[in-house]
Amino acid sequence: MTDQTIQTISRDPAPTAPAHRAKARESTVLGLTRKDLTLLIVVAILTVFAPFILNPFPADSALAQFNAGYPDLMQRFVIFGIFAIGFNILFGLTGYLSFGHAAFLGVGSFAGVWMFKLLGMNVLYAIVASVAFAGLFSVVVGFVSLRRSGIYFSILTLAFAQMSFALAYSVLTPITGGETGLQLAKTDPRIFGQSIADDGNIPVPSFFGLEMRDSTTLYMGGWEFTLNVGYYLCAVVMLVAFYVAIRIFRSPFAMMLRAVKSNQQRMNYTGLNPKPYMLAAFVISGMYAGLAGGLMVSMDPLAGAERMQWTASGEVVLMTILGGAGTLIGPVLGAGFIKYFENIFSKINQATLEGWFSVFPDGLSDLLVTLVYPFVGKGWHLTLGILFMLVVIFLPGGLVQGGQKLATVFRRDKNANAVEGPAADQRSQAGE
Amino acid sequence: MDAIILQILNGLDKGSAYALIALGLTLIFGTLGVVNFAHGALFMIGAFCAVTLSNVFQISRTVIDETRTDFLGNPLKVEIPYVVDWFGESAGAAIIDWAVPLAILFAIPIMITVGFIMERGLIKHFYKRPHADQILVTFGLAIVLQEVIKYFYGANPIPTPAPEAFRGSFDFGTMLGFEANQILYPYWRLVYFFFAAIIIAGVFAFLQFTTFGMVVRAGMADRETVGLLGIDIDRRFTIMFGLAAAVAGLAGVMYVPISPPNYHMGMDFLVLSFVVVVVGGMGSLPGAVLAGFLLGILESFASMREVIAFIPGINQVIIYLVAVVILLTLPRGLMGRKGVMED
Amino acid sequence: MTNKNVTRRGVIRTGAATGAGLALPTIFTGAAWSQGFTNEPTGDTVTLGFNVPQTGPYADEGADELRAFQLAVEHLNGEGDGGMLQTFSEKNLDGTGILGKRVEFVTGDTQTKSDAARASARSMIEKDGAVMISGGSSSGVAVAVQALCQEAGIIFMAGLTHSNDTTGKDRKANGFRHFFNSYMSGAALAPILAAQYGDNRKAYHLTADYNWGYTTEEAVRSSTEALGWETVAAVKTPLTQTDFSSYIAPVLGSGADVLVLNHYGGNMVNSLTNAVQFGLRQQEANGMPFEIVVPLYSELMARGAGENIAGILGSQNWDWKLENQLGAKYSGTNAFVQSFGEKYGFPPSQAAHTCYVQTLLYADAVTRAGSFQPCAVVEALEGFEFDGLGNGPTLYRAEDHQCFKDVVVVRGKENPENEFDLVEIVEVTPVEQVTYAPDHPQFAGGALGTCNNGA
Amino acid sequence: MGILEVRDVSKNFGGLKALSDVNLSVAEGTVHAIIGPNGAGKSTLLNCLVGKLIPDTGSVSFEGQSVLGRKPHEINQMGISRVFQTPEIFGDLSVLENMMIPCFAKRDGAFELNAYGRMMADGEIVERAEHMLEDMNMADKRKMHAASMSRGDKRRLEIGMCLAQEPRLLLLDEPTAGMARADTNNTIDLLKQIKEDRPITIAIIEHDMHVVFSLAERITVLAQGTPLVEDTPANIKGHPKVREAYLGEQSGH
Repeated sequence: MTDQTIQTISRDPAPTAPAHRAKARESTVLGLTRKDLTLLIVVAILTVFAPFILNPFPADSALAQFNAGYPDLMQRFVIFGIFAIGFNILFGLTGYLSFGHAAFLGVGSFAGVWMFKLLGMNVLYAIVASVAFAGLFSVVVGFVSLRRSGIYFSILTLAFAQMSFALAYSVLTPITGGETGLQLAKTDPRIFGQSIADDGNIPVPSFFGLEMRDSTTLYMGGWEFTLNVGYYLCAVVMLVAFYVAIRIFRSPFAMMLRAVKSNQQRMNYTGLNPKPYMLAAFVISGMYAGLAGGLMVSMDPLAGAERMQWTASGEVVLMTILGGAGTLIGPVLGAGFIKYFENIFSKINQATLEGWFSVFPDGLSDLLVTLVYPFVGKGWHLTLGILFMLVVIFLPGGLVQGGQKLATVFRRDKNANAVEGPAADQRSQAGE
Repeated sequence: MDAIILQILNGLDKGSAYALIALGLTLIFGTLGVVNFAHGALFMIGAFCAVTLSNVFQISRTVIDETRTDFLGNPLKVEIPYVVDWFGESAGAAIIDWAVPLAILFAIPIMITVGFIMERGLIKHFYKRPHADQILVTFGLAIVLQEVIKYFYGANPIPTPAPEAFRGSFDFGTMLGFEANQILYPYWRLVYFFFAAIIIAGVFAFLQFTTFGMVVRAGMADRETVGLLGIDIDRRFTIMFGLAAAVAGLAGVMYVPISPPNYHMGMDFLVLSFVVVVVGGMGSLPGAVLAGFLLGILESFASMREVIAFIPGINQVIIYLVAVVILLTLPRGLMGRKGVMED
Repeated sequence: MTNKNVTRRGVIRTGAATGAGLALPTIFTGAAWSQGFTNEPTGDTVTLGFNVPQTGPYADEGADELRAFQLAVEHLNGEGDGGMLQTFSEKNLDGTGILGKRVEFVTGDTQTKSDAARASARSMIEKDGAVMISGGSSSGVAVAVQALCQEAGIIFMAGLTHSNDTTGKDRKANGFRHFFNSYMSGAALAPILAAQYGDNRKAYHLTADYNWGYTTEEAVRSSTEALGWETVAAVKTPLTQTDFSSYIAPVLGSGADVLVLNHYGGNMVNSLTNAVQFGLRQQEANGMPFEIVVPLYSELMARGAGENIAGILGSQNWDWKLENQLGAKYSGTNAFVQSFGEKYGFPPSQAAHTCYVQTLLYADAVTRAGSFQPCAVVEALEGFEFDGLGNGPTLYRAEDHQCFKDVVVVRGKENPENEFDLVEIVEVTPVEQVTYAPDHPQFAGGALGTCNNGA
Repeated sequence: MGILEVRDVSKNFGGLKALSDVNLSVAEGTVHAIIGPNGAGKSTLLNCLVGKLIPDTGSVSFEGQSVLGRKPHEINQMGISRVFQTPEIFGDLSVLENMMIPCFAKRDGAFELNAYGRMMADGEIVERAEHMLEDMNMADKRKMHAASMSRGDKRRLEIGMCLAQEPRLLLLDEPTAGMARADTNNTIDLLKQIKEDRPITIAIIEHDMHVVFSLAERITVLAQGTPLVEDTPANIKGHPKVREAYLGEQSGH
């Protein structure tokens, strides 16, 4: 999948050749072109106002069930967004499908919790350590796995991740906490902090005194909006990560990666060594995963080994492809989509449904509950599975392509498409 | 020594399950070029064919027995299966007892139909799509299939035993000159192994000795060339999909007495069978079978306590470790061809 | 700046009356965690959070737990026949909800993963304003969610969790466990095993390779070894294993004459099925019939193992036949079975029972404390003695928040009459025999800490 | 001493002798063609020159340095570029990007972790690439998706990409295979132009005698893995051995 770097590409030769020189020196802000800057600003605005945007329904209405603007879920949106952005740097640019990326997230998480245990509760320790350790681990895994390509590469990464999970769950229990997960204890040294907080409990993660769990709730009419410190920290980190991802996508490095994907033979015979490029991409994306893991434990300082299981790796693959691989914003959308389902649909139970449909006569209400119930609550997997299939079948370019299709319906001007347009478009036509 | 013989037997048995699933998987991949993540679900559906048939045989009419009471103190309702009514006490009981072997006949048409519907309805449209899309859509399908099964059968495993005649175990030891009870092996597992061997041999014979098989093998080697010859390869590939589904389904049917089936058994097997296929080499049928048995046997050895005591945790990772070692020494697995799924 | 008039509320609303009161144009602000205590219910309802596995291998157990929770909520709100409210030794609950507030509940899916369980618990706390979390079907999840509740200032009433750690090294002031534990299983089983199978047995343990497996193996080993048994070997099996043949096959040749399966759920079903397939039950070893023991029984899983459980000994927290077979000491059992059976058509599992009881115990503690404040509830539950909830006289010990009560030793029936009647009660081990000191080595290393109101 | 020296190179595949004792010297600044019937070992020889295959015996040196044991990208960095039989370009990238990659390779070497710089802001590279495209007469196609171009354009782009690296030796593997006559002539003109503009050495493997005789200054004829004869085009044309072994087949052309 090529990406928007090729927004300059069209299938027809441009008739205005002489103008091109000027374009090469296009003016930039923060090193971004206007389009990229617009995208970044849009994402920034959405992120900053997410607590409001995600809580569109009054807290007392029946639809409040669909509100997603509470700290835990919002944090998850951005953290998995980071994870997927990083995964996309590898998969979207090089086409190498890693089935073991969750291992890096897990290693980052464990490193983060260990920092909380050993050093102190400042999230900075956890975040730095998680990125570093995930980076180191991905150097090792990448060095070995990148000796093969295609599905052989996928299976190698899968094998490493599954081994990590199986060992973390069992024999490595002293390091990883095993089944329960690695948790904090009052007996931890925390040499730069307190072992036990003044209130007698384990201290909570904080950023130079700002506690991650601190929230302020705004009440506006029937609406409630929770502004959470942890979420905003994650959001800032995500915006930085997103900005860096844009820079990477627009860099010569990314072009080399796309070149590797496009034609490794030509790459070799152009005097370029694909291996270090691939390894660098792998490590960068592993570090993104580690960052996500570090943030995850900063928000909730317990790291379970399950987050390294192959299903977790599969999840980030799904997020990326669902959103639109190779596009900048797609993975973030995909992450949000899946996490929304997991957290909102799974909580709709029979009683909730009965509440909604109680306005209808009894028979109809029962019928509706019977019809809808298999798809929500414990049936949320079913709905998710169906949606995967629908998206893959009808929107090969992922949600980004869906958005683009919608945009063309509403706008005549095809060129004024979403910033992400060309990538999804190309992807759908690529056919490989 | 006896322990080693036992583990080889275990390995052969595990290996036959891996090999059967991997065989279908690699058949679909080799012929259609599709990475089918729903293949595990086919195995699971096969298993539930056996459960269903067993349930069907046990459809009963209810008789109220006034002499006994149920847990709430109401008169006990006794269920009498219709088969018992129709065929008499002993024949009826025998039919119920033999539900699993009988399910083979029941499962074949069902699995082929399921395979056809899957191929025509969904997979067909994904031949030209990237492998990532194939993985995603078949993964979605696998989730849907297993959730549907869960909806009807619940999440708990459902015990469905082998016929009475095959319960108990066979004393290999005495045959080989050991003391009695040293090497015992359950009859049903022996049945499973021979069943798997027959199916594998059947598939190979079919591909080797029939014109149909020849065309399919040619198609696996070079899909486009065969297309140019004007042979309706697509229709044959549909049939291949049905065949692969049937193989997976039968593997599932026969597996039911070994461990009670539940809705996620397919996923449990899926990842392992992918490893098996890749270790065997993408697109290679003998490779898949070989890798299945190899990994089965190594897994069995790794679970011996003497081995675990030596390398703790080895039983947790053995399959993946072997996969890594094999892929690093043999770039395309045991018997893979160059250029298949390497990009 | 706090705002005590307004609170975060549950989702299931019947009336919109409260909405009007909130429709003020002013913007109130207040830190969500800095009210009197987390999620203080100030309206006329109170929200409880039931966090059970709805997907994954324990989904059926989760479903049974959910049924019990629903029943408990009905009974607390004065609907249905009242169940155990009539037999409970405390008579504070009168069917008017808790402290006059109608009980509402939200549910979440633990997926039997500690991460997912914590996420779902957090969402119930942050989004739905749950003031208590209960449920769960595995110890990893229970420990993880308990730690979360401690941090958040929420009461955690554990569901099915059997590992020693839950009230041992990972105990928390805000967490309470009604269910029994590995130590109790070992202590209850050992004398009966010795009595039934002799005191010179050689045991071979297969242990699920994770925390619960370890504590169960340790408990059963130490109890049986104290009575003269010998442990030949203990082999760890991967959690994801589905075919245990390669672990079962060497058992006979090892010189052991008893196989202890420290497995639960799908592991138990498969390992037991495999063991029976390998004909272990028909064999003789060391001149004695070969026996299999499953320390923790689960009715739902027993159903999965089918006829393979016949004759196999194990322990349970509770069984629906207790009162019928052993008399009024276990009163409450029939009342619960009656209302559960009437509503759902089959008898409840022990998972359902413990969840039902935990909900009632919480409601009662709040009523006695006169407040939902976690620390007040903790105080009311610590050292609380009660009866009439199906297990006979029971103590919630203050030192570790573990319930102490009789343990039921059961055996798989040879000829079960139906799929709900798979086990028979062999004996009930009296509470004295399973009581241990709070600092017993198997439970050492933990501290409750101080209760957290979450202020 | 030529720029490229091949000494006693042999290569066997199993029992098959693909090359035996090949000696070849390409003089600096010339266009040297290697011709021969199918299976003569032309492609094997080429692959030995660029590091894709390692000869069993013998030596290959470029400007006095051995190329043996070096990876293809290292050999390329020494100054050898290769054009393939079917144009190998980066199909998913735009034409301009295709051209920029060799410019980066020329300036930054085999690997440079430039993940933060803006590609299009690298004026030097963009300028070079644009310049090269103009040279190749492709400036108007700069925004095109490379895969969507005609075969002739792809070939032109590929040659341009090779030249952007300013190689001292350009290897061409049947550059006009499968091309229409017009495209072939364009390619010949292009190569002539290239030769005129810069002091480059070109080694060309070719089937099409029209191409060979239009371009080559020296010709080596390979047959059954050994060089049969090496001479000027005029002499080769009349050489009886060549006529017999090779051109005889072509006479019906």
